[in-house]
Amino acid sequence: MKQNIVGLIYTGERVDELQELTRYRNTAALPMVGRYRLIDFTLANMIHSGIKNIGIIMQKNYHSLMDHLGSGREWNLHGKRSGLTILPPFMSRENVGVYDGLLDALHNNMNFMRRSVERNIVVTDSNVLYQVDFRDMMNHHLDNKADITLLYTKDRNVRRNARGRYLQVEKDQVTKLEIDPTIPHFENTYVGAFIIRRELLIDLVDRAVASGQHHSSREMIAQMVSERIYRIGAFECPGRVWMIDSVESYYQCNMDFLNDKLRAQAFRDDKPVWTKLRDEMPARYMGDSLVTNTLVADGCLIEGTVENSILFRGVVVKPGAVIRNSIIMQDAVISRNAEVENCILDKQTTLREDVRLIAPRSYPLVVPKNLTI
Amino acid sequence: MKQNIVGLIYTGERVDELQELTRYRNTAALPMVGRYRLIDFTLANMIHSGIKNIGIIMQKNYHSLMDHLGSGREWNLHGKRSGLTILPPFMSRENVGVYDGLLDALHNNMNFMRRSVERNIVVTDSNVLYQVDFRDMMNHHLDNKADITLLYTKDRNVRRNARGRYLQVEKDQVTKLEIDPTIPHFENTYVGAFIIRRELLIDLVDRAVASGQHHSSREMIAQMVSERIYRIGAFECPGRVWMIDSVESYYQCNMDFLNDKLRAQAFRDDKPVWTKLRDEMPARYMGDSLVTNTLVADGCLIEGTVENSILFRGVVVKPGAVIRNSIIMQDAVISRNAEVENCILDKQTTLREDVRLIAPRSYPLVVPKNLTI
Amino acid sequence: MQQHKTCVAMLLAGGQGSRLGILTRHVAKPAVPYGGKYRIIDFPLSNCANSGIDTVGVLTQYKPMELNSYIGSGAPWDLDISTGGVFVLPPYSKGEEGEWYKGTANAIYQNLAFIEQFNPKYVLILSGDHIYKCDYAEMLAHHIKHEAALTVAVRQVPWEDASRFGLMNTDEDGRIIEFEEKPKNPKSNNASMGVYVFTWEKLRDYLTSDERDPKSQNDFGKNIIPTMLNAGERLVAWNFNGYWKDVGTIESLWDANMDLLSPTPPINLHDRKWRIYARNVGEPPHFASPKGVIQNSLVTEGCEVYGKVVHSVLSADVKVAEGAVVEDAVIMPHAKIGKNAVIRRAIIAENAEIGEGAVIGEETGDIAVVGSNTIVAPGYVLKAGEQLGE
Amino acid sequence: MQQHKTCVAMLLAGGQGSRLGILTRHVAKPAVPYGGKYRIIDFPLSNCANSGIDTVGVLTQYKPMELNSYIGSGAPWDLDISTGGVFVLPPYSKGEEGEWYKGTANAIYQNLAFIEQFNPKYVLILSGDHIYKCDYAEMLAHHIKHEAALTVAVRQVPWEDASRFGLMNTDEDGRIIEFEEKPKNPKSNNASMGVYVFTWEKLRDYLTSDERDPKSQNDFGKNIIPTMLNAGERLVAWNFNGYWKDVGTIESLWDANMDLLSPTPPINLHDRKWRIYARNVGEPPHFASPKGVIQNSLVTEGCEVYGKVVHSVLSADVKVAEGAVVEDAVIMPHAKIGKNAVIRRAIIAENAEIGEGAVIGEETGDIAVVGSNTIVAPGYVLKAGEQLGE
Repeated sequence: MKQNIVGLIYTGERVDELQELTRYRNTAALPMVGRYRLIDFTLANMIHSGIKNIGIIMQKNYHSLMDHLGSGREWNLHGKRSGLTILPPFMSRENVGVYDGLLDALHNNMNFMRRSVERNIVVTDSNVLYQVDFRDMMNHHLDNKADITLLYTKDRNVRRNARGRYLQVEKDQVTKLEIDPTIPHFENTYVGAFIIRRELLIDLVDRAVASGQHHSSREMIAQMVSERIYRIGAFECPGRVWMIDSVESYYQCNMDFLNDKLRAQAFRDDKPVWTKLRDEMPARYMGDSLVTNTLVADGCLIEGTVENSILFRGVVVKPGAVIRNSIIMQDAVISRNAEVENCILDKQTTLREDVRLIAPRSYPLVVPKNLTI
Repeated sequence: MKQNIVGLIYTGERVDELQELTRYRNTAALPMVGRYRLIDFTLANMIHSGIKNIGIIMQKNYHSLMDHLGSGREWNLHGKRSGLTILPPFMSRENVGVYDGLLDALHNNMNFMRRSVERNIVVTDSNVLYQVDFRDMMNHHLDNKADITLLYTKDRNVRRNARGRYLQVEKDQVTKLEIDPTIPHFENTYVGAFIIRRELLIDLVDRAVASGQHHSSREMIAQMVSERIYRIGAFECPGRVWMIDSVESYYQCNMDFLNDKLRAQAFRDDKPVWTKLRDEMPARYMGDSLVTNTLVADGCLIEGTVENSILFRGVVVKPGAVIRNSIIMQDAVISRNAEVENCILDKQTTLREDVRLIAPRSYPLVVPKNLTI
Repeated sequence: MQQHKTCVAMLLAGGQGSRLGILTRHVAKPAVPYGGKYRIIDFPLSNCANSGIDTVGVLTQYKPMELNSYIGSGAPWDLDISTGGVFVLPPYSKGEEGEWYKGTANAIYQNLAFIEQFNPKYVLILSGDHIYKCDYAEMLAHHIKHEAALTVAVRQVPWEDASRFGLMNTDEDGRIIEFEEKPKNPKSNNASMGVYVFTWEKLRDYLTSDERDPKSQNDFGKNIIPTMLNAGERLVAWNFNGYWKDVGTIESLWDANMDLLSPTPPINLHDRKWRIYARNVGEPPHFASPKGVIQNSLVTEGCEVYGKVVHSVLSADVKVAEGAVVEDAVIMPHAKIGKNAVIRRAIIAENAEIGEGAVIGEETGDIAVVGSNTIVAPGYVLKAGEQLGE
Repeated sequence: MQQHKTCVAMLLAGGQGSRLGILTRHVAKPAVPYGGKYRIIDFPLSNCANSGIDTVGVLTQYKPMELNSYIGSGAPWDLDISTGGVFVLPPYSKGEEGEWYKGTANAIYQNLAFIEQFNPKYVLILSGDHIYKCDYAEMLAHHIKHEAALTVAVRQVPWEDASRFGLMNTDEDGRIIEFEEKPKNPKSNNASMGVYVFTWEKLRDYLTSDERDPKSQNDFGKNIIPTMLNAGERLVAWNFNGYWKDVGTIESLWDANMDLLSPTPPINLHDRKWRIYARNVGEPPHFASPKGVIQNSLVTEGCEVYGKVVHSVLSADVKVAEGAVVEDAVIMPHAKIGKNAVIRRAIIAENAEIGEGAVIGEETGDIAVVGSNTIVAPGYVLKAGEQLGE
């Protein structure tokens, strides 16, 4: 029914460790699990929490993300009363701008926050994949009488040395915060999502900008923690959390979806993950195809051997071709007797006949899009 | 039925003479005739010519234009097979760019042109208002065996000294072209729309860029005329043409719509001009309202006197207020006993009680949006 | 995919509305224009949209075409979504033969499978006959809070009118203890609005057993509610205090339009937090000509006024020619009023054309009506209370 | 607003399709699944979208609910536009009483007012029973070029089968000179596909006069076409050469699915210039498990294959458990095949659940069918040609 939370997704993370994968797209637009983009999972979290008014703060390289989201129709976010609002970087006669972190982005999109009518706002990053019901988080926030509530996880999988934000949590309250520690001291990793009263966020951003903290929200939250004026709640994210911040973590996250249990957690019958449609026919298995432990999207044509891999929509695997432990994106073609192992082939790549492209498992190789090898 | 023309609208014109009206919006997004934006008339021309695949090249200040166009639903341009494609300025790690004229814009949007399947393309500017059936122009183009056909008008209303492009037309063929002449020598003004085979345009843009003509399409067309390799057709635009390139021409164009005949030309029952909807109630006339020779959009509440004016949606005219010869944009409020004459009030302006704002007819005054006087 | 909707709305739009005379000869009552740019059905549909109810079945069997075209994809009401939306549901053939809707309850019964597919917790029953703004979400919250099997929306009517309504007699907690259909000696003045929230299982069970009763008229008011009361189910009343107008007669439809012209209209259609949505026809702003006069009126986009319009409602694309006078009238979309014609206390339906100098209606007396697509000859006189139409 | 459509399509989707047995017990024939992710009606609707026809009336009276839900706002086929779109049109009540559609021509006749509002030049009549890709724009161009009153799409059938069809005997210019319904001694092998382009005025006139003839069966083939021929109207044939499959029987539906599994399928569904659109259910990619085997099959998103699938079509969200064997079978959406079950030469309908070790169908013989929502007990044996269902 009528909701009291508006969503705001920040897509400005810049992750150089993703190499060629984010050369022409931002992290939110990363192709995931055969037919999705990373942002689809964030949108699914919001939609299934009843959030119907969602703003998306765009940054550099947002063409593919805009193309993906289109009118918001596939997510039923195309209404007049609510829906998806694309917030492109603000450019005027004065400002040819790119945001300098979340705080700056929030400040430049105050209009969206002001125009919204919902009492609360959930602000998320877009480079993390997880499942949460923000209504549970909201209830926790209210019961806990918090001013702001941060989402965190104990999943050790997302811990990084010298990177990330770590929380000391005592009685559902954040008491200390560490940013990019050499070695994290706290077991709780901030997942990049918080809930707050909308008016309070507007006020905080206004004040933070006025006092010159233009860089990011990190300082804003860090300062809130240190000032001890506000009650900063903490809500634990149920289930697995994936932080997509390098080629390795991108590869591992996708591969994890070959696990029945983790897949069942992410794709529930009552909580579908929507994405842009392509109207492809079902996948075709022809000739001597041999496919095991693999996710296959519609539109694929498989005549070769595939194992432990993920095939996006429209991939063609010719007779004699072999794919192992690889991620093959949309419309890639693996020609006769070609072999690929431990690779990530971006969209529309072509592997010529008999070509072998084999990388070590520990260091998956990325082939940029449109390339023919 | 199935069409063979794709449309491309360039919204990059920069017109300083429009002053405050284009400070936060581009020319294409100028509010027109009570409920439209300038681009609605260009879109109507295309839609009623059966064009269903339309790209819009965005430039600086395109927030309001994107907000206006939304998903394209109001124009029935929200389909999967065709519809509206927003082409924002290309920004990548290398390029934080604003286009340097139409040619540059076309070059940076080659992908859109290449991906289209239609045989022909019509490319238009967005700062001209006229009615044309591009199918007629297309037939003329084919009958004339032209390589490219330019739309022109003999309407003297659009002639400017030291500005514009003027054509010498002989036997439906452009034989000479003048750009920004001190005094135009030819009676035909180029209206900013041409039809060409899509593949030929791609080829021409490629070659023009390769030879370093990066500035605009003017040179491309000028060179085509002078080279005499291509047959350059000319098609005369029927009816009135308005060039919106200054506050005066903006004001005059709007005022012209108070004329029954010109209005009937623009708004035909079988060719509606679509625009973004606001779901306002009908206009209300209350108390001692006195309204003559005025266009009034839905959502207005009129208790005062209005003559020779245009009221956009949601304008409030309080008792005793007087509006003459003015354009009052969306949600402006004219308080009790205030008086306004020969003015253009931008969105959400408020005139306080008893305030008088009177400009000479020859020099209409622009009040920027959100201002309270 | 398994769906779970909190609440599905079923809108009973079936009535011919014969008391509206020639106005419903070509369209179903819910498709009748009102207030310049609306149709009656815009009110329940917009209420649904504004209440967060995104799945609506519209039950209809009389002249569904115009309604079908008007509703279209449901986009004007944000009801064009893949997980729900708006569906026009006529009676359909089951195997060898079909049957028309017998009563309000039977109409819902015949569409139980439609509701079932959304697996809702609650079902909201609406009718398409009234002008009102109502937050169904509040009513639903009331239903949930009171753990009711059925919640009936009621409004207080003047005691002297009470005997014309179905009355819900409640105890002090708002629980319904008795239902009286048009009693001679009313015990309360809580009139049912015909708006119900049912807990889905209860609705399904009672409809199914009602259907097995050959004596039942399959009507909510006459059968379902009394049966549930007798069975001891928890029925509660929910009080609605806003503007509510049945527009089932020529007089009341005209009245409801005139209500909008008062200095402080009893229903605010300018409320930007509760917009009433309507299908838009893409007309330019209306034109008040140099010699035209418009006073105390609603005028919709697309109109052109060269004559005099006083205390009237002009719908989209109405033309009032020079010398014509329109007073205390409701002019529906695309109607044309010829030169020097005089329209008073009248309703002119869609696409009607009034010839030069014709006189429709009188200053006093009953409302005169010209039906849709009717061409009235120049100089024709239609007296108060008369109807003219194809 | 005055509308002018070049062409409006009317899709006759009314048939129960009783020869499809239990497959159409709960859904109308056009809503029957085909080819893994389609329903039969996706083909005419996608053909319309790809041919540039944006206004489609779907005439139905049998089990319209599933069809109604499936079509929804029309968005999957780009048919959710405000100037046209797709409308489900059941028979409706006219005043006091209504009537069901008596024949194909009567179904269109009852919806003349629907067509009228779009003011088209031509009307395309389609049926919802066939799998084919067809550019109706070409057929329409043929109609216009030949200034025909009616153009009939025909395809050449083998001479030995010709007597089973309605045949169009033409002169050398393609003008129809005679129509024979299932003649014993066919003079041509041009079989009518039941796809017609009418010039709108002609259609309206002949339907209206046909309706006045009490002896008429109100059928296009039996009444309208012969009458027009007798009246000397210009009727022309338009040759269609592509794949065209009537899926009116269990056998032909199974055949049409198997056609997709040949190395070079006679119908290309991977054609990106002529996509067949379908409502998408939002399933993840299908999972080929470490021990599963899939050969020569179509597998749709949402499937999970732990058993063996050979030469079969698996629709969305089908689960094949360990040890199960699926061969030469069509498995419709959401069906579950239990452990060690064996499915051969069978159609398993939507949501069916096959228990452990059950054996459905045989290596040879007629197709076995399990109806929708049917739960088959473990170990159950269903022989070739048998049907099991609710």
